[in-house]
Amino acid sequence: MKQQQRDKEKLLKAKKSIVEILEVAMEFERTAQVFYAELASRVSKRIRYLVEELAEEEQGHYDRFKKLRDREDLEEQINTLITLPASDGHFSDAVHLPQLGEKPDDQEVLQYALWREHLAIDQYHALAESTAPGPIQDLFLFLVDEETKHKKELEKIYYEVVHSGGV
Amino acid sequence: MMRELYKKTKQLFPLGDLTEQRHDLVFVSIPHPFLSSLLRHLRDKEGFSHLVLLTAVDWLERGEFQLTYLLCNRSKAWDMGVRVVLPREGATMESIHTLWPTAATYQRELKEMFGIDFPGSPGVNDDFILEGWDDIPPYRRDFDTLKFAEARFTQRPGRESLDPAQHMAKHHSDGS
Amino acid sequence: MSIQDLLSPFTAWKNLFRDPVTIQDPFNDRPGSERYRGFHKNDVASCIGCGTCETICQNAAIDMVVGEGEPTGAGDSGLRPRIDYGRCCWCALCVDICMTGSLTMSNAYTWVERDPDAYRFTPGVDKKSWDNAPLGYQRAESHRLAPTQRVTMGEVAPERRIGSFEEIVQGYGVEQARLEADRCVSCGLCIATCPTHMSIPDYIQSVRDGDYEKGLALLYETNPFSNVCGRVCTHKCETVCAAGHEGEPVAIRWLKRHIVDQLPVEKYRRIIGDPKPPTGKRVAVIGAGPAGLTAAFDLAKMGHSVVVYEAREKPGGMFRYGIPEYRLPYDAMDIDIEIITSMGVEIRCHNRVGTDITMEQLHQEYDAVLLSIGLHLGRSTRIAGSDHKGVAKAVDLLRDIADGKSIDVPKQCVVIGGGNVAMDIARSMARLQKSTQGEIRVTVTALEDLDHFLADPEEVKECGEEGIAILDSRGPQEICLDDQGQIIGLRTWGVESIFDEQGRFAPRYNPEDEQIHPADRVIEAIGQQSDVTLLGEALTEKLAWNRGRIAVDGQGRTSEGWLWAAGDCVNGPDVVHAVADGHRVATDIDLMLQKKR
Amino acid sequence: MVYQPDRSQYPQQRADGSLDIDLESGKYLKLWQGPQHPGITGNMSLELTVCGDEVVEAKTHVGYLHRGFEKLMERRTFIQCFPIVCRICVPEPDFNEYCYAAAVEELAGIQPPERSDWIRTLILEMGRINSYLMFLGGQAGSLGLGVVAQWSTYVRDLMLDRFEELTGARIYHMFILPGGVRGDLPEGFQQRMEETLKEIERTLGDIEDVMFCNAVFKKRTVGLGYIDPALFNPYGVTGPNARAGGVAKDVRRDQPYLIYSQLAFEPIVGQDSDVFARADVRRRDLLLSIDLIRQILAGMPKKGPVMAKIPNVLHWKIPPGETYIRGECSRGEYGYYLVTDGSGYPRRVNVRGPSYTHAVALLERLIVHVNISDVAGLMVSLHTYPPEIER
Repeated sequence: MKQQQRDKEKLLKAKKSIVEILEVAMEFERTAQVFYAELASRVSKRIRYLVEELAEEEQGHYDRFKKLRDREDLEEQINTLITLPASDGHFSDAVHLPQLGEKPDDQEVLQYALWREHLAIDQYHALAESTAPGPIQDLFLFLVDEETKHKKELEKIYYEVVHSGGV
Repeated sequence: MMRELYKKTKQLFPLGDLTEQRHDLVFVSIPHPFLSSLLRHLRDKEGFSHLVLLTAVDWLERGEFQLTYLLCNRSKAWDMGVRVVLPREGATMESIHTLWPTAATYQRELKEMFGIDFPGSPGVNDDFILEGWDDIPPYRRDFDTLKFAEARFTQRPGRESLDPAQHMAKHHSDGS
Repeated sequence: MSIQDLLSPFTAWKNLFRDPVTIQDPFNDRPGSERYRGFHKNDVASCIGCGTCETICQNAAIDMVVGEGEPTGAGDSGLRPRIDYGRCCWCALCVDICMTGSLTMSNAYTWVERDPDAYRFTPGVDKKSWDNAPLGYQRAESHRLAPTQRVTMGEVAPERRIGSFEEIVQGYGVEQARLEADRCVSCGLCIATCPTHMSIPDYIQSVRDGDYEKGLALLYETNPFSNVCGRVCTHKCETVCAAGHEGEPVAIRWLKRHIVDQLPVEKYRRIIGDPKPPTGKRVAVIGAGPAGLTAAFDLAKMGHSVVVYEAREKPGGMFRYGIPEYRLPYDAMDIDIEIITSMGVEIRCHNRVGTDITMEQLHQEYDAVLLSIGLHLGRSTRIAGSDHKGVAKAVDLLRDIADGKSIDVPKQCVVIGGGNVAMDIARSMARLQKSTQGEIRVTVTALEDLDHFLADPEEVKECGEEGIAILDSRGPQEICLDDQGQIIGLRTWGVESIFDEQGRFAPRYNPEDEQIHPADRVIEAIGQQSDVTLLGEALTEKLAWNRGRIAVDGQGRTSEGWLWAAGDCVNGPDVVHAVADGHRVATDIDLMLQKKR
Repeated sequence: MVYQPDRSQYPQQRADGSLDIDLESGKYLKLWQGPQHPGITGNMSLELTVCGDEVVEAKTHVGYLHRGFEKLMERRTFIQCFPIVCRICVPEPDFNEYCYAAAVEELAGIQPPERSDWIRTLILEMGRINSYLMFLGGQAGSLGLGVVAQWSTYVRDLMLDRFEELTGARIYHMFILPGGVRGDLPEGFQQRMEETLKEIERTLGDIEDVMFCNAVFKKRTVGLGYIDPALFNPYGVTGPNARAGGVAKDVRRDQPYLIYSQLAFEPIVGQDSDVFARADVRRRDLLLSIDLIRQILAGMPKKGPVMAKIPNVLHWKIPPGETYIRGECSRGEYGYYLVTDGSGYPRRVNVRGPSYTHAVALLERLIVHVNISDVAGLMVSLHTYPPEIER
């Protein structure tokens, strides 16, 4: 797992153009989608909805980035879409990367997904900081914002599933 | 005080229990044959010269009428309510118009509104309030004013009301 | 008779040149006084359509009609008073009794209209020129036509109760209950909110009348767990009580308990009546909790033969294993269960489906199967160190206490969680500490801030009274261990905010605000799930699911025609909801069994 | 010159005391005065048998306003009776509210707060003023002196303004709830009341000039409608009708209710027991009420509750019992006899209005030998209100 990440980082740093950055991001989402799709068949049917939703979610992200890449007026577009990224490095239950075994349960899957989003945010954020102001930095910030939104959605699900409050 | 008066009077008349409602108001019961002599005694010997009111209470479920004669001793500022119980069926009571002429008015009303007869009371059979009334005496408990009104009058159209709980049950019915 | 008597009357002439005292209307306005009782105004937004105005009106001038465009929400019937001014006598008793204060009067003096029907309208809905009149009659603060304060419930004082598991709430005496029941205005708005739609105003009336047998019969029409619900119901009814708008809501839950308290259990059966003749149909129920036993009770009354499989030592489910004895004494619960078994329900304890008998066997042996297994598996935060043996889950500990097992009482413990289960375990631990070591050292840390606690406010209040420290807005980070691997505490970060602007869960921590709460034991009470392993893989795969829970239709039937599911395992935790669910599935199972006949 | 009727025309008395009147004889005429007649207060009628100008027999007929209030109340909860009772007496409705409330409070064991007693007393005296003002207009009008009614109606209207700002209504105030009163005095009330009282006093001075110091009024009323004090008890005569005959009986002093024991006053008494004396007693009693209102507003505690805690009125049940509450209204003894049976409804309510005795037995007796033109004046002098007879 760690090795894989390091590879990705390298990949991201190497790319310079906006289109290229997006392609790396797309690749990131695509592999995730494949991972969840494959996981879905393994988990209990009870929590399969969760994994399927995650796969769908990643597909959605992928599609979104792809659409962006295919647009002509890309640079302008990035500038208008961007909002102040809410960067948040912490999770509800101080998530540690779980070892997703053969039969992960819902909490493990969610923690994994949260951790992944967290990683993505950190990465894009670091990249944005190391880039001079301009369209490319804007794009990174945009990606940070997108991933933060994803993470927020996941947090909500996590709270509903795990913190059911109790009777 | 009034309790002493009660004790004193009880030696002369078969009074029932004393109900002390206030320091200046008591109620006693007496079998109806002794009523007029008790009232005369109270009026002439005990200073209860003022007949405040005379009215009836219908105890339908017991089959009885209660007559209440409220007397006042104005110099001592005391009141005594004398209760008499009559069988509801064919209720008749001795008239006290000779003690208080104004009692005739009360007795006339009681005849009309409750159907209690006071033979010999002046004008007792004359209509008082209800000229041309042909139903049962209306202040009896078995006279249903609502039924009377519904039979006699029509409701204004367009009125309908919903019960909040039932209305909600209809709207929130979730199959349970 | 003097000369003066002849002359004196002529002094009247002095008024010849006086100005007239009359007011020329309509050229000169003469507004009604500040308190004038003129035409009604109704603030339809705060009106709840409870109909007390209609009830009190001695002229029958008020009708409750559907208020146009007003949404019908919880605690609002959607009806609004329409007033017939052909009958109204402007006594304003409707204003005085109004439970929300929405109904007032304007000082409008005159109104001329050709159409007599115009004088029948719905204030606030039919707009009138005086709707915003600042003057006009309002109920003075000083007088209320119904008491606004609850009759105080007797409770065992904290110093005394902390030493044992004795029940805290003492219950109303007859006179207290009558006074409290007297406060109900019988509007019935609560019925829709109660999941099992208990006839609340009617049973409260039975308290007023002292007719407890009628009260009990009414309770059993909709709820076979009145001893339990009279103590631990989530009482959503009270949140919509009309009396709660300008005072305290009626203590509906305590009145329910009062009814059952007044009758010896020997009388129950005669009041409830006997079951119908046997139908020969057999139903298996998995889990002897509120939903399962309610369904079992209903089905047994309908004449079906019912067997309840219970994995634990005793029946009761979450009632017994989730709620401590000081809130719900076992005796009270046992009364309800005794009545259920007296209807012919057989409860087989120590019988774990999936181990002692399989689902497939049940399917074969019974005409219908109901799954009502509750939520007995505690969730863990899974923070670092949470797998340490000194970290326990609240539900497991509560079960051990209920089963009378000896508990290794910690010197100092930290509870993670802000729900009722967290309070339950904290208070149970406090009691055990008090009786074993004489000193209470329990800390509760919750992610939520106090305003968003999931626990009932009374629970939180009573926790405080019992000397338990409650720290809100603390996010758990790590279970701290010493060199020997012993727990020394819980490390938390302060939570700056827990929900975002849209009210979604999005915790923001402040790592600067770090604390370590010393403890030799940490108890997690953040949530529960149901243990569905008993289904087996094949059935799990066959069943339709809905976001982690078994999917059921409106009547509680699963995608497998022979299997129903009900209670917390389908709906999430709520006692009275489980009871309602039990009724629902029982009705549906009966319908199916009749068709099968 | 005193009017001397021709006694030879008079009917003979039968053995039972009734008169042997043969209408066929042409000596007698039946005459209906009312129910619509300017000399009758309210809807009531007198069936007069006259011989020439002189009444030889009269019968009081009531029922034109009968709404069966006492019966209606048996079908209404205790709070629902509250808006009804005031309708039993239009010009002075507050006695009904007070007596009913006090009876309910007594049987239900509720103690209204002290300040509400002060406000209740204030209201009762305000109502008494209004009732007397109406009487003065009526008494003068019944003898052709129309201007007094115009003046008294004007100042009565000022008092209605005070009622309106205090209670929220002008005629049927519906302010004295069982348990207390519905509200406190409005700001500045005392000052505005003082202005009103001054205007009433000024007007009363005028009325004294044109009515009481008036040769015609005196000629018509002195000696008319004399009530022998010996008749007071047999005929249940109370209030100003008795006080004008020298009987110093006033419930406010004899059996002080509310806060009357804290006010300084003596019953207003007259001597001659005729129409003039009765009117004069009422005029002076009116002045007393003005004084009492001043005493009340000056002596009233400035702070404190005006309403006691009462049970939920929607299902208010009162234990079985019976009581009688009386008060001194402008016309005499007003009282409520309330019987409860433990249910949420009164078992029986009996309203004792002074007109019940004054307008029937007493009037029928006084009217004999009176000239037709004096009938209205005599009747008004008894100050009767028909609704309290027939309820």
